[in-house]
Amino acid sequence: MNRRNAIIVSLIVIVLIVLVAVAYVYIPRAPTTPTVLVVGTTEREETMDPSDSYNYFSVNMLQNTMATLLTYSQSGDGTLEPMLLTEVPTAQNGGISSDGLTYTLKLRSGATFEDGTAIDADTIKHSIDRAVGAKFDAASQQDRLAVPSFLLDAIDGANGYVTAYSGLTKDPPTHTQAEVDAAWANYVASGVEVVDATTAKIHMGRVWSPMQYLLAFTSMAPVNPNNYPADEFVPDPLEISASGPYQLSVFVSGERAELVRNTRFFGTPAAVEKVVIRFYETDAGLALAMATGEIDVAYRNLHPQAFQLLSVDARFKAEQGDSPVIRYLVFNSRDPPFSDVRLRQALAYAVDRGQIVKTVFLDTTQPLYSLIPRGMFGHEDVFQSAYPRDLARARALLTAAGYSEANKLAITLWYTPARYGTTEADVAVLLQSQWQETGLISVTLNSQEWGTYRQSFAAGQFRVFLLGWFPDYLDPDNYVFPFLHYASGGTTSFGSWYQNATLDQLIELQAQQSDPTQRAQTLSDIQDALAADVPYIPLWQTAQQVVYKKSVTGVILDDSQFFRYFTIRFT
Amino acid sequence: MPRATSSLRAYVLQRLALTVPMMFILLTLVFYFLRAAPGDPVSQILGERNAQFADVIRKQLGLDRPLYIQYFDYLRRIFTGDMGASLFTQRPVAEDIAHRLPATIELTIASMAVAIVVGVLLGVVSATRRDRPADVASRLTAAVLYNTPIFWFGIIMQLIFAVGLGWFDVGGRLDARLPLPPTITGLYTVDSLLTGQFVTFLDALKHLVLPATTLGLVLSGFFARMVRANMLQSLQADYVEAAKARGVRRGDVFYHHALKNAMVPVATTIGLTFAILFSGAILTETVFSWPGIGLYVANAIGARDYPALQGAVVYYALIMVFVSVVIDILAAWLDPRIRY
Amino acid sequence: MATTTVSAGLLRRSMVGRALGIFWGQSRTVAGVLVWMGLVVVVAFVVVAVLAPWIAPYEPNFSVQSGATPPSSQHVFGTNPIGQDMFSRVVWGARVPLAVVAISSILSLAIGAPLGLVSGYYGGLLDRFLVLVMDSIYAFPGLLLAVVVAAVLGQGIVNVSLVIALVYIPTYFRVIRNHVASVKEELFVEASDALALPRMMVLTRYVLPPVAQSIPVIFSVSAADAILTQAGLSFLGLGLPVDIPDWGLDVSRAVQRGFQTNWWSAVFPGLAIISLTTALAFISEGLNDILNPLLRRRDTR
Amino acid sequence: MSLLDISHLTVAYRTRSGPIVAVNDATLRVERGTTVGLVGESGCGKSTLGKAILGIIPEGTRVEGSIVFDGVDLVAADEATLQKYRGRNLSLVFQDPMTRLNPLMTIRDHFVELIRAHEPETEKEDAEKRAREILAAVRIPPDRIKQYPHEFSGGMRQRIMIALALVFRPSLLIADEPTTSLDVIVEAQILELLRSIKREFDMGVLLITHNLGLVAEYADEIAVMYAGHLAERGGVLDVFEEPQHPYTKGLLESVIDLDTTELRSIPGQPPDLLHPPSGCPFHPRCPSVMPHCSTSFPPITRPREGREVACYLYS
Repeated sequence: MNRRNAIIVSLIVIVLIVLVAVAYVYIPRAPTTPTVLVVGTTEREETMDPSDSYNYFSVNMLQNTMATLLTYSQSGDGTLEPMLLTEVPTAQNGGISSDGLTYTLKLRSGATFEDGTAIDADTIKHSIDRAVGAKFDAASQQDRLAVPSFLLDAIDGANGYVTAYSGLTKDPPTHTQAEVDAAWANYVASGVEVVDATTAKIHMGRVWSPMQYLLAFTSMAPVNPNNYPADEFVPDPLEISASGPYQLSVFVSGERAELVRNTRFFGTPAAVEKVVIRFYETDAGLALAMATGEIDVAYRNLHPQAFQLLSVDARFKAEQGDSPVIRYLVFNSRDPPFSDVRLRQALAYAVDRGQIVKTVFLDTTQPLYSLIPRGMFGHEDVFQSAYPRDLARARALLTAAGYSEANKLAITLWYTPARYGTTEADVAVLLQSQWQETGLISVTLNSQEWGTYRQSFAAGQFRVFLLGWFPDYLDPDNYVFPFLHYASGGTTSFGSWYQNATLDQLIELQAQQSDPTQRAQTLSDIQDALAADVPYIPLWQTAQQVVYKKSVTGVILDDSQFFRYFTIRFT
Repeated sequence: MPRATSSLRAYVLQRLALTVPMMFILLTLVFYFLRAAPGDPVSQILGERNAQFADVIRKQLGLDRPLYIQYFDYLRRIFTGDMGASLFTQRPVAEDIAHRLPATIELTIASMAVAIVVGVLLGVVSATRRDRPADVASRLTAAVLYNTPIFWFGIIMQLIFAVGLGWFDVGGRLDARLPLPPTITGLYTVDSLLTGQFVTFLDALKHLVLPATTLGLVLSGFFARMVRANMLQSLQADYVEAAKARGVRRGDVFYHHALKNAMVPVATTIGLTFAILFSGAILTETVFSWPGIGLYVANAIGARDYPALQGAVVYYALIMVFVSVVIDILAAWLDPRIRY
Repeated sequence: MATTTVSAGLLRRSMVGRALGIFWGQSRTVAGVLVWMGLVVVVAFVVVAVLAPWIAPYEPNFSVQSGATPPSSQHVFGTNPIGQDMFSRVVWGARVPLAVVAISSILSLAIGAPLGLVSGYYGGLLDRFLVLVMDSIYAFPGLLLAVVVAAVLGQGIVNVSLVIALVYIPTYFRVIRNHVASVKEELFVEASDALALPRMMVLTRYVLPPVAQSIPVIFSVSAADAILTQAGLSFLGLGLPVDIPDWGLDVSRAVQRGFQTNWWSAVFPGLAIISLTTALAFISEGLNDILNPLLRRRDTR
Repeated sequence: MSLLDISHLTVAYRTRSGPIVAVNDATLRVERGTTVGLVGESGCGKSTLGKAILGIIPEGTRVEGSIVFDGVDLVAADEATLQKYRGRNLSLVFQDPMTRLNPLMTIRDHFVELIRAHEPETEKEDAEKRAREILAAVRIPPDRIKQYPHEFSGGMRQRIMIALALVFRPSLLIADEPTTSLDVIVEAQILELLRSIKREFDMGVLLITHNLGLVAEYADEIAVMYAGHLAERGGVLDVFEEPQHPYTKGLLESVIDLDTTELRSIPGQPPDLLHPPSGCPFHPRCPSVMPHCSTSFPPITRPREGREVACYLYS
C-alpha cells in the first residue's frame, strides 16, 4: 500500500464514519404521522398455498389476505360469523340439512379477488376440490398430498379418495390407479355441488359437528383459479390473490413481509394502509426490537421474562389472551414401568403445576387440570380434585409398587427444545426436581429435535414425555378424540397406547350428541375416566401475548389465534 | 528466506484444482451424515398426527429408494443445478439461497473489511513493538477477541449500542418503514446507492455496522496473529535490512517492504479464514436476525430440512471456488512472482 | 551410525531442554509469562471442576428460590430466573468444557496423529487421498460441520466430544503430516533408512519425538476453539441435556429469558468461557513463540 | 584525516543467554581511493563491523568506541544523521543478492524510493532517468527497469544492488561478501566493476570477505579478524609475503594448500562467542601458544609502518 492508497482508504473510512453519523442524526426513528405499522414476530413461514398450508404463520398471512367462508367474530368470544357467506349455516336456517349431511353455502354477491375475478360457487368448488386432494402428480416432488386435507375427510368421498391415493403409493401398492381414479370421480360427483352462481352445497360422508369451524379455515378459502391450477401447488406467497383486507406485496423470507390495503375488499377496509411484518430469529431479538422501538407490535413469541419486562414499561401496553393450546405429559401406558397405573398416579401427585406456572411463566399462564381447556364447553378441573400435590400419597403409591430409597424408580423425561418455545427446558428441569423430591424417583433429562422426537415417541421409545396440542378446531371433540380414542389409532399416534373400550364408546357418543346437556354429561364421564387412569397429565394452558406501543390500538386476541392486522390502527 | 516462487502459485493452483474433489467429498459427507440422521424429515413436516401420509410423502420425496440410488440422484441433481425444494417453504432451494446470498455477502465483505483493518493494525503494532507493552496489549486484545463466544459478543454489542445508547437497531438489514431498494446486486448498501436512495443507503449501513463489527472483531483476532507472525518474519527479512542500509525512510521500509510482504501469506489464507467467517456467520446472523445463508442453515438444521442443508453446502463449496479465484487474483496483485 | 545417534541424542536433549526452558528459562520473557498465566488459570479451572461438589454452595439444578435475584452475599453470582444459584452453576459448568476438551483432544489425537504419521511418512497415493479428505473437512466451517453431526448423534458429553473431535482431526492430521514429511527429508532419517533400520523404529524413534513437540501447540490452539465450538453448539440448542450445568447453555438460556432483567446469569458464564479460552490461547501463543524457531528472535549475526 | 576511522570499537549483542561480543576493541582505517580487505572465518564479526558502521544493528546492542566518518562520529550520531549518511555517503552491498531486493517492488521502484528518500523533491521521472544511467553503467539494460527482481539472475541482481549503492556516489562502499553466492566468472565481473568505479569515484572500499584470493587481487590493505578481534593489519603484499599472526599464517597456508575458499585446515573450531576463551581467543587453536596467551589479550604491536599485529609472539 503506498501513500496514495493509504489516503484513499482512510478517506473511505472517514466518509463511512461520517455517513453513519449522519444516518444516526437524520433518519427519523418514528415518523410524526405513522402510516406504516410494523409488527415483529419470531414465527416463520412454510408453504403458503392455502390448500397445503398448515403452519401458524402461513395460515395467519392467508387469514389476513383471503376471505374465508366464515370467520371468527371480532368480539373475541370465538363465535363464527359470515364473511363470504351471507349467513352461518345452521339447522335452524336450513344451512345444515336435518340429517346433518348437507351444508348449503349461500355466497354474497360482488366479492372479487384483487384482479377483479368474481368469487362465485364455481370458485368454491374449484378451491375445495383442490384442497381435498386434487390429483397431484406423484412423480414430481413439488406436488404432494395436501397436509390439511385430512380435516376435510368427512366430506363425501374425500376419505375414500385419500385412502385410495395413499394406498397407491404404498409398497407394495394396496390400490391401483384405476381405483384412485374411481375414488376421485366418486368424490367429485358427491362432494361439492354447484347449485347456482351464489349457492354451493357440501355433501358430507358422515355427520361431523366441527364442520362449521372448518368453513372458517383457510384451506377451504376460495382461491383465484387464475393463479392456482387444480393440479399444482403454488407455494409462492406473492401468488396469493387477495380477497381479504390486505394484499401481500413484498415477501422476503426471514426478513420482512409487506401487506398493503386491498382496495377491492368487500368488507371494512383495513385500518392502516401498509403493514410490515418483520422477522426476528430469537425471542430475545424480538424483545429487544420492541424495547428499542423498532417495531410497533410484538406478537409471538416473547419469553415470559421479556413479556413481564415490557409490560411494566410505560411506553407499551402488554396484553394477554387465552389460547386453546394445551400442554401435558404423555405416558407410554403399554410398556413398563408406566403400564402400572399406580406409577402414573404417583407422578401426577408429585407434579407441582403452581411452581411451573409461577417460576417459568411468571403467572402468565394458567394451570390445566383437564385435557379440555379452560373456558371450553364441557371443561372440568378433574385433576385438581383428584391429584392435589401430595408427596406422601405419591410415596405411598411408589412404595406399594415396590420402589424404595435404595431401589428408585429410574425414568428419563423427554422434551423437545424448540417446538414449544424456549421455556420447555426450564419446565423439564422443574419437573425433574419435583419428582425427585419424593426421594423415590431418579429422573434423567433428555431432548431431541422435533423431527426425531416425533418419530421416537411414535415408535414407543419414550416412557414419559412432554407434548403440546394445537387444536384443529375449537371443539371439545378435538381434545378428546385424538388423545383417548384407541380404535382410530389416536392414542397410538401419541405414543401413549392407552386403551379403554368404554372410553372409545363415550367419545364416539359425544360427537353425535347435539343436546348440550347430554353431551356435557358424556364429556364429564370421559374426563373422570381420564383422571382415574392418568394416561396423560395435563399441566398448563398456554397464553398468547402481545406487546404494542401506546400509540397503537385495535389489537384483538382471541381463542382462534387469528391475529388481525387489519383492525390495528394508530391513535 | 526464499519464499519459493513456485510454491505460492502451486498453492493457489492446487486450491483451485482441489476444489472439485473437495466439493465432491463435502457433498458426499453431508449426504451420508444427513441420511444417517435419525430425524425424519417427513415427521418434521407432519404435525402431531397424520401418520397415514408419511408413506406417501416419503415415496414422493424418493426417500424409500436404496441409499446409493438416492445418492446418485442427489449428485445428478446438483450437477444440473437442481437442489430440490425446501421441505417447508416448498420453494426451490436454489431460489431460497439466491435470495439470501446477497445478505451474507454484504455481511461477509463488511466483516472481512473490519477484520482486516483491525487485525492488520493490531498485528502491526504488535510486531513492530515486539515484547514491549504495546505488543503485549495488542496480543491480549487479539487473544480475547478471537476467544470471545461470538453470540455472547453480539448480544453485548446489541445491549450497549442498540438498547443502551440507541445508536443502532438490534437486527435486520433495513428499517421496516423504509421500502426495500430495487434488487440489482442484492446488497442493500450498493443497490440504494446505485439508485440514489441516500436515506436507504444510510439506514442499510447503520444496520450493517453492529453485525459486521461483531463478526469482524472476532475474526480480527485471527488476522492479528497472522499479521504479527508474518510481520515478524518480514521485518527480519534481508531486503528490509538492505532497505534500511540504503537509508530508505522508516515509513517506506515499513509499508513497501515489511507490511506488503507480510500480507502475501496472509492473503493466501483468506480461504481458510472464510471457514471461520462462515462459522461465525451462523451465530452472528442468528443473533442479529440477519437473513442470510447462516440463518438459513441454522433453521434448516433445527427443522431437518435436508434439501436446504445440502443446498447450503453446495453454495459453500461454490463460494470456496470463488474465494480461491479471488485469492489467486489478490495474491497475483500482491506478489509479482506469481504473475506469469 | 554416528550421525543418527548424535541426532537422536541432540533431539532428546533439545526436547527436555525446551520443556525445561518453558518452565524456567522462559519465565521472564513475554512468551514465558503468557504460558505461566495461562497455565495458572487453566489449572485453577481444573481444580474448581474437580472440587465442584465441595466448592459449589448449592445443587446446580435446584431451584433455591423462585425467580432471579442479583448478586448478593448469599448468591455471589445471583440466581437465574428459575432460581438456580449461578455461582454453583458456573463452578459445576467448568466440568463440561474440560471434559469435552479432554475427550475430544484425545480422540482427535488418537485418530489424527496416526493418520498424519502414516500419511506423511509413506506419502504416495494414500497420502494424497488422506490430505484431500482432511483438507475438505478443514476447509469446511467447523461449526457447520459440528451442527450437522451433532444433529445426527444427539445429546450428551460424549457425543458432543465426538462431534468436536471430528472437527479437529484435520488440525492434528495436517500439522503432524507436514511435520513428518519435513522431518523425513532430514538427513538423519535418510541415514537411518540407509542403515536399513526397520521403518517402524525409524518412525517411533526419530520421527515421533520432534513431531510430538508440536502436539502441545496444536492442543492449546484447538482446545480454545473446541470450547467455543461447544458453546456455539449449546447456543444453537445442540449439545447437552439441560440438567448438566453448561456455560454456553446458560448464556443462551439467559438470553432467551430476557437478558436485561438477569444480566448476571449470562455475564458470569460468558466470562468463564472467555477466561478459559483466553488462558488456553495464552498458552498456545507462548508455546508457539518458544517452540516455533521461525519466530524466535535472531539473537546473533 | 582518514575517510573512515574506527577506533576501539566494541559491539555486544544482547541475547537471552547473555551478551555476545561480536566486535571487540577493533581499530581500523579506510582511506579515500583505497580498498581494505577485511578477512576472517564466518561468524568472526566482520559483517557486524560492516553493519555497525551504518548503525543497522538490533536495538539494545551495546556499541562502544568510535566510528569517525568524514569527521562525524557515527556511534554518537542520532538516527536522523545516520539515515542521511546511509545509502548516500556510505553504501553497503550485501552478500546474498537473491534475498536483498524486495520481491514485490520493481527495480525502478527501488531506485525511485531510494532517490526520493534522500532527495524528496525529485520527480519520479527524473529519478528514473538517473536510475537508467546508473544501470547502464553497471551494464544492466536500462529498459528492464520495470521488471521485478525475480526476473534477473544472481549476478545481475548483485549489479543492481551495486547500482543502488552507487546512486549518490558514496565516498565509502562497504562490500560484505559481495560475490559469495555467485559463480567464478560473475564474481570476477563484479569485482572488476567495483574496482573501476572505485577509481572513477575515488571511493574508499571496505571489502569484507573470507576469500583471501579476492583480497590479494583487489585490495590495497588487509585486516584479519578473529572472534571479534583484529588480529593483524597491513598492506596486502606485506601481509601476504610475511604473515606474522599465527592465525594469518594458518589462513594463508590453507589457501595455498587447497587453492579453494575452504578454510577448514586450521585445526579446531572457531570459538563460541557466547562463551569466548579467555585471553587471546585463538589460543586453543594456536600452534605457538604460550602460557600467558590464555590469561589476557595481547597488546597491539607495530613491527613497522602500516603494520599492526596482536600477538604475544611480537611483544
